Amino acid sequence: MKWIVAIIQPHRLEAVKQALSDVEVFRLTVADVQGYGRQKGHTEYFRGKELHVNLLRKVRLDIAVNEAFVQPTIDAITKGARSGAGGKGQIGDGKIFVLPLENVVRISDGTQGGGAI
Amino acid sequence: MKWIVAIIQPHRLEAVKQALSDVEVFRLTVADVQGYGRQKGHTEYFRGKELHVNLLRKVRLDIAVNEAFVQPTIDAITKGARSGAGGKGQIGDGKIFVLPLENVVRISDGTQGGGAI
Amino acid sequence: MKWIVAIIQPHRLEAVKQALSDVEVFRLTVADVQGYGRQKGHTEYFRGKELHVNLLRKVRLDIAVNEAFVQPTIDAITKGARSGAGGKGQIGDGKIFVLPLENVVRISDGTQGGGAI
Amino acid sequence: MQVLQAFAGPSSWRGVRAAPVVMMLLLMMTGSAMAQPAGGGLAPAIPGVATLAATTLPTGAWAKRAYDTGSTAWMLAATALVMIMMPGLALYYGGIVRKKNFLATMMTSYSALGIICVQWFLFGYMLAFGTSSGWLQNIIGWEPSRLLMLGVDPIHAVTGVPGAPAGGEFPVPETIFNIFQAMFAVITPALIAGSIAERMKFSAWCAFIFLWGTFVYDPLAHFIWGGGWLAQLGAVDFAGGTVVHISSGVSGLVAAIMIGKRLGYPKGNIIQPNSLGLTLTGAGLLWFGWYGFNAGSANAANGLACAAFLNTTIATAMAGLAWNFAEWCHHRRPTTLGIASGFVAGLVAITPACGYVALWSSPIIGFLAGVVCYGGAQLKTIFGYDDALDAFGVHGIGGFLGAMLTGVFASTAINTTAGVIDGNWYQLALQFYVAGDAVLLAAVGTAVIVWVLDKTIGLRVSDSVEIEGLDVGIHGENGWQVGDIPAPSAVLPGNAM
Amino acid sequence: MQVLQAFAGPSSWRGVRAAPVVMMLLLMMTGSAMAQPAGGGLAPAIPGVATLAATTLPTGAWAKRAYDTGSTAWMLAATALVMIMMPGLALYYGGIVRKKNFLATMMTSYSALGIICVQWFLFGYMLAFGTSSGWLQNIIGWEPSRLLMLGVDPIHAVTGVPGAPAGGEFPVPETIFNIFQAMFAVITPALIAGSIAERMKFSAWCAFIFLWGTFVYDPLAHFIWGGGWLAQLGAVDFAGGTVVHISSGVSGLVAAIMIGKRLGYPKGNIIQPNSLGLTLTGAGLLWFGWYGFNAGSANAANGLACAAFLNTTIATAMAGLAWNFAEWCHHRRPTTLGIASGFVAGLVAITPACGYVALWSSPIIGFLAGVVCYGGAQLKTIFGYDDALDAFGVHGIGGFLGAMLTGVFASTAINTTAGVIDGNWYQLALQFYVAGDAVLLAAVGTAVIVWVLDKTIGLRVSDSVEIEGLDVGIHGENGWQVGDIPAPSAVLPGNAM
Amino acid sequence: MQVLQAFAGPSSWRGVRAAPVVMMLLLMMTGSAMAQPAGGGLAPAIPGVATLAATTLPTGAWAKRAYDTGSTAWMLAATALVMIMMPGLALYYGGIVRKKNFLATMMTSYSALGIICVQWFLFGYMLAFGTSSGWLQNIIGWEPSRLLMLGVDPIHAVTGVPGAPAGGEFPVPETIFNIFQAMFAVITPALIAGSIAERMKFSAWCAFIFLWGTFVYDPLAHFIWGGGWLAQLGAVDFAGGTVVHISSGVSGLVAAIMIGKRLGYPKGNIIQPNSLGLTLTGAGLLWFGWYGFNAGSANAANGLACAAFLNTTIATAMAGLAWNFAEWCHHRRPTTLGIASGFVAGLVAITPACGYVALWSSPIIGFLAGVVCYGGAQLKTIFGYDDALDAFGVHGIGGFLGAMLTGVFASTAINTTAGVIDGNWYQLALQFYVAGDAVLLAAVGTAVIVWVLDKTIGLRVSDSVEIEGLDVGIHGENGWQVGDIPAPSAVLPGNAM
Ligand SMILES: Nc1ncnc2c1ncn2[C@@H]1O[C@H](COP(=O)(O)OP(=O)(O)O)[C@@H](O)[C@H]1O
Ligand SMILES: Nc1ncnc2c1ncn2[C@@H]1O[C@H](COP(=O)(O)OP(=O)(O)O)[C@@H](O)[C@H]1O
Ligand SMILES: Nc1ncnc2c1ncn2[C@@H]1O[C@H](COP(=O)(O)OP(=O)(O)O)[C@@H](O)[C@H]1O
Repeated sequence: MKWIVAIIQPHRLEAVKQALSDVEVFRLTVADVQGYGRQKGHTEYFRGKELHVNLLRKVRLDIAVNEAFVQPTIDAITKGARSGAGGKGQIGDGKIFVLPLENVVRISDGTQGGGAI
Repeated sequence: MKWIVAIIQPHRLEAVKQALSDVEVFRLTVADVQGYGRQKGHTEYFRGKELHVNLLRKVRLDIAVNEAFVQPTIDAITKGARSGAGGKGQIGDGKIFVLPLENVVRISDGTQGGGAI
Repeated sequence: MKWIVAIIQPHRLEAVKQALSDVEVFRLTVADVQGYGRQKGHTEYFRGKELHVNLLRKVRLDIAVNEAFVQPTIDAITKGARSGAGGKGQIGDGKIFVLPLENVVRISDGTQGGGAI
Repeated sequence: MQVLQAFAGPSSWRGVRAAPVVMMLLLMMTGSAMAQPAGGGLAPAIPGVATLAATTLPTGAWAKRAYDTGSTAWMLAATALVMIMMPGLALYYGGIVRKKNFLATMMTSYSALGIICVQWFLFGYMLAFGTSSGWLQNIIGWEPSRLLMLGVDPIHAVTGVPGAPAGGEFPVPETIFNIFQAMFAVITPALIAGSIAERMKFSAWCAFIFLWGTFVYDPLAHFIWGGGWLAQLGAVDFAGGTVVHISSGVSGLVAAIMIGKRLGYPKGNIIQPNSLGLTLTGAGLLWFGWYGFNAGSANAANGLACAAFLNTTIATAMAGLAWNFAEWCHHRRPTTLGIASGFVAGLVAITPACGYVALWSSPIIGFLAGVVCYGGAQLKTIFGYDDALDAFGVHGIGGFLGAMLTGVFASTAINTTAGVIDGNWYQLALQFYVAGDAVLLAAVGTAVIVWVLDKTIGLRVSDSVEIEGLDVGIHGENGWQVGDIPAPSAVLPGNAM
Repeated sequence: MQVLQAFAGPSSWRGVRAAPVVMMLLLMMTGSAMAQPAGGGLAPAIPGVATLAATTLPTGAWAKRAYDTGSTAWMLAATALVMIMMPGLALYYGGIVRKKNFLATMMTSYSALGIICVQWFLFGYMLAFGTSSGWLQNIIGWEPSRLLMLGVDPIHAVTGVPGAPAGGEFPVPETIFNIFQAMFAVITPALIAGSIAERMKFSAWCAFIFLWGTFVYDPLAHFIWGGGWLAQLGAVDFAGGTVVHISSGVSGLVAAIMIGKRLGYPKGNIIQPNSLGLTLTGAGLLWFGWYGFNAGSANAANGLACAAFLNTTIATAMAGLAWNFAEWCHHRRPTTLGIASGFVAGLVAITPACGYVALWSSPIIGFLAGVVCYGGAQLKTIFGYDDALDAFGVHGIGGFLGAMLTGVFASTAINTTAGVIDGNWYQLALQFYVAGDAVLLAAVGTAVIVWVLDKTIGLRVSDSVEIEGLDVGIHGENGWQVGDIPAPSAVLPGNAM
Repeated sequence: MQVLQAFAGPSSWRGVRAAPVVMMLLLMMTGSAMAQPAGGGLAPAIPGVATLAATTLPTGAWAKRAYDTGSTAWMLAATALVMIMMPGLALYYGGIVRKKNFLATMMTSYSALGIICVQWFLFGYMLAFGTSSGWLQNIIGWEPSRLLMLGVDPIHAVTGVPGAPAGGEFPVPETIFNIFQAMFAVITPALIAGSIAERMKFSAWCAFIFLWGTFVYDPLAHFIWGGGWLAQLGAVDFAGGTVVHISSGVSGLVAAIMIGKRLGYPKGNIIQPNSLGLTLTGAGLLWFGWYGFNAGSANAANGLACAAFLNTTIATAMAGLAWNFAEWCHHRRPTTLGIASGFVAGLVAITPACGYVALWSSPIIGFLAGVVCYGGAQLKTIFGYDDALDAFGVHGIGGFLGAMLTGVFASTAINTTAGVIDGNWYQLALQFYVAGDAVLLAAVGTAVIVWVLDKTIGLRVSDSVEIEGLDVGIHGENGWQVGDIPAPSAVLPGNAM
């Protein structure tokens, strides 16, 4: 089992969710995060004073999947998260991280392991 | 050492915290998240327009524990997080994920490893 | 590759970011979290009623690094996050957790592995 | 000033001739000694004490008269000011509750605006301020020409409107008096929401305020302001300490006890104001609007309105400081919710007093209000009921305190009523008697209404709605979306799998 | 009361002598049968129907007269009340949009305050309320003494100000009439922002409201309130159902269609009000300020103002309930946005009516407004345009409904115009005719202005700004920072690497 | 209109006979050339220049007179409007600061409401507007009958109140004049909070405003409005450009420098407005309330009030545009905070001018205010002090600018004072002289008070409180809880382990 963390652009969440549904990944956890990366920030102003904002609003997905779903999940996220015209990726579209996952427990009925994902 | 991630119902946080205290797990990190899962969402309305909200408010716990505490921690979370009458679980009560943890460093004094948890 | 999670005091974020820049770690993800730990909380009041608040505001950093950067990253965070006078640590300054990381995919161009970090 | 004629006419009607059941209850409460003078003997016993009754005409003669544009201008503005108290109250209450009940709590005020204004149009105005024939006038207004406002003169001032205490010299059109009073009828039940916040069904709430307005507020307003039997006794209530605050506070207490505590109270994490800044803003709007409430209750742009305005300001300011002082003594933290709560407590306590008491007494009233209501807010912890936002602790206690202090500090230097400081101890007794009657009426009325609703449509939301929050559970809405996670699309199918 | 002289003077100017292109369009729309009486024959045909025109003096004589301090007091307060509608509108609209466009949406109201007040100073007041010589008076004001307010009497009331309908008896200084009307000129284009929210360029918005105020609002205000040709026909619009709400609502519809839908609409996750509590607060401020708008349109602290105040209150309250009722029928959830939207719908519909209709009709008007505007808000889903915040659905539909119902319920018991209930069906036809003209003028005017802007500075923000949000993308600001992550420092270099 | 008698009585008292220390300082500053006419020779030298002094009666005769209900209506409303400026200011300031100091910043305004109203009751009113015998009248009011308001007539208008500039024709009761002025005394120190935000101890703040109100505001108000020595010179300040804005702005600067910069300023991430939308709303409420401030300063519902209202509107609107224009030139982003700041700058600058200057000059004053105050906000970056929310940059600079422009644009077409445009250059010199005196008084007074507080209770919160935030650290409260993590329970033991 793997624990997939994806950092994506907030406005791509819906497309990513759709793409994941297409590969039958329906369960995931979403969080508000902010990221520093290659993407250029923007400038804000306060009564004439400039603030260079490089900490950018992102959405983080945490998805626990069984091995067979790892690649489809990565592909689906990649597909959904690219923000350029014609499905081209752009700087700032984010990253996918794959971590090992040792166990899963479903709280409601206590089921453990792959079946609980 | 393990890194335990639990996604629970927000209103169970207090009971989970209590149950964890009972097994002497006092340190943890909490975050606001939202989740898609089996649980049915609710419907919101905007001037007659329906919005099916399936992304549900959850609380995420991250807990680093030494091996001996893994099972007690899981059991405590399970006990505290079940929302049904008489401690029965219900759909949406969430999940517990166990990841391997390689090292811990306490920033204040630099202590490393199990002792720093 | 490692997945480093650091829980720090919110007001140290800037110094940590600076210290990480100094060791050429520029990319990271930041999130609002709250933590229970050794640190004493504070008391809030509502019309004479006391509330002991022990769930404290913290900032979480998630940083994916290649092996060579693990120790410099930990050292930089430690240096930046200590809040006492003269770089002394104080209770509540937080912790650093190191998890194994198996793969990274950069969404924009599909690059995988260490090069994508 | 087009003052065509002063209020005049035979006020031959004196004694309380009828004795309905509710009066018997009231008499039981106060005992025969007190009831005796109330029956007719008291007022003449105090020379120089003109009462509300003196300016009312229970004979039902409504005659047109010219109005004064200055007073009309002020009453137009004052009525708008009272209206803004509802959005103010919504913010004040809404900011204190948990995020998940933010909108539902605000909705209690907004729905009161909708429901009670319509009820007022239908028959509320008639019940409170209509005239009735004979003994019925003691109890309630019953005058078909005020039903559906069909006979309300849309343009002119009229004589014969009971309850326009200072309207004699500079009168205003009936329509603006009408709507000014409508806003009082709205805010009173809206205040009760503070006691039952975060757990009452919206349908039950709507039914409750409709019934409560009809069976508690309208009669009480008629008793005291509309030429009813309490007005005959000589008790004074300038802007509604008894009619508005005692009645709503006590009703809140009864309703809170009957509906039960919020899940987890008092042990759970119930107290999490989502936005105290909005609560402070709401308190600010309340203070602002309260000028219309208090100074507008002079019903004219006259010197009395100005005195009421000054008294309101000083008492309110002092009460905010006093609350902060009390909590500083208690736990060394002067809170922002504290100063806001103190302001509201001061406004409540000065409400009945502002048009009667000497200027120098307003900071004393304010100080007592701040300290006593701070104590009032601790009662629920001691006695274990869940008056969620302290409607009883602040409005009930503060209103009672204000009614008493009016009896103490009323001064003939400012109005026609003498209080204890002028040597008239009877006034204090009267104030106590009338306040007690209001307590009784509010408590009994509320208990009956709540009991009926409990047996019919039910009072409380389900546990799951209470846990999820009333905003989503009842109204299908979400109060705050200030994070960056986009809300899910309305159209994506299958997400719930 | 210093009423020196009633409005008097020869109203010899009757027919509409000029026939500019726009009038031909208008005539085409209504057909010759309707146009006939409009040309001059209708007004005399209805005895007892005094019209707006009767109180205007197109002859350009401005003479000083003493003012009434009561009316002046009310108009000072009323103008301040209308001003607070802009912050109210900003909250109302700002709370509904997505977090990322919160400030930009509020900015549409605040920029209208800035731009239109200055335009009004420069020439807007002259265009709308200046007098012109001869036939030009039908179309527009052209009176150099009102340019840059150079000839405006700073202190006195003056005769000869067209469009002070009830000002005869208790007049006010010209300056306050002037600024009262300025606020109307401000809020009307600000309402349009609801239709084009979340996607229009700020520069285009600024240019749009300046041009729209000049070429649509000022002429329309002149036609109906400033002694222009529509005023001659006898149609009535107490506080701006046609001038303000039909014009803004229809213009919003046209602009929304021309500018196109928001990215992702209607499938995407577009609907995420960031703070409905602020929207409710905005609605409360709108109601509050609307008292100045409606009761202030009596231009005096008179009985008519009080009647308008009462009608406004009852209709608004009922409309909130009606909207909740409609959605309860539809999907069983009485929402808080629903009651707020209903309140606004009621305010819109009662606006033209409040000074003309019998008191008993106000809840009927309110009920219809709530239900019909709820339906109006569904139209965009049916027809597929993106009227983001329902400026057309509520203001356009509600304004039209109100104009019609004014024709139905106008009663000589309250003012000089008879409606259908008084047996005068012509009034309804007239109301329809004038409303239709306003629709046409607004639609054509908006279409031309939007088209020009599209070809010159461009209408829409870039896709990337729309995705990022207009707050950061246009204004370089961020609406909410209520989390705990500290904003990055302005000085750290190299973070962007 | 019940005008019984015009202000009359011997104004025999002319020269400034006393020469206390502070006056010597003032004379040093301005030089003897300027001081000469100030001593008595100037006023007669300019024909047609009636001054504030002319309408004041330093003889201490308070006689009852009838009041005008229209003016009373307006002053009731105006006073309420000024009161709402405090919640407005709280939002305006509170929205700009970091989330962790949101409530503490709002608290600076609310505590001023509490503390200064009480101080005003105790002796503030007497100090500012009481009369004194002989030369003391130049310096301060000292009239025991105004102590504790014991001798204030609760109902009637009275002659002999110094500083009711336009009250002659349509007077109002003393009580409402009293409270109207109280609100000015409240807002002035509250403005200073902008300079010392996010770091001052609450106890020190409370002591500061009490002392500052007593030793700086009350004397200054007496000098200029209460019949004191500056009033004798003929300088004019309609609604408080000098008394309110110069004094608070300069005091803010001095206090900011003495208290030192916020931790991390200017390099750290200090600038993170938690809710600019609330700041915009606060600016809207300020504008709204400022109508009471400016138009209310006519002390009557007269034409002058209306002219002041118009001038206020146009100048404010233009100043918002001008600020946006300035920042557009600077960095191509018209911000929402910018338009709001510009509005406030315009309001500040038009404050002293609005009742004196020709209508056409108001947009010029507004434009200059917007541009100059934008520049003023840059000064702190250049000179390196930490005027956190630009109280000096906007109020100090804007107030000074307004005082000067009043001297330039004052026109006898609107009031009795001639300015440069009427050929009277002396007026400008006078304005400069008086503004300079106010600068000096405010600077010295603030420096002394701040120094004393620093040596006694201390000025600044500890570093750890500053880092944690003042909301939790001082008030034990949390401003925003709009996330979903439930707050911890008050009862769970042992969590902190
Ligand atoms: N090494 C990393 N560790 C943690 N988060 C990262 C890392 N690299 C990127 N991220 C996250 O991914 C986001 C996008 O990265 P960025 O470099 O801007 O674009 P791209 O993914 O196209 O290279 C960042 O804002 C940050 O939140
Ligand atoms: N595979 C998964 N990966 C990440 N988060 C998950 C996963 N499965 C469940 N979750 C989280 O757990 C929450 C509860 O899951 P849900 O399926 O609704 O109930 P249950 O846990 O009873 O099956 C979800 O809302 C989601 O946040
Ligand atoms: N075992 C743990 N698992 C998860 N989070 C932890 C753990 N221990 C500490 N934390 C996080 O680190 C924060 C700081 O810890 P604390 O014990 O207060 O200080 P210190 O790090 O100096 O021991 C906590 O608030 C919590 O968020």
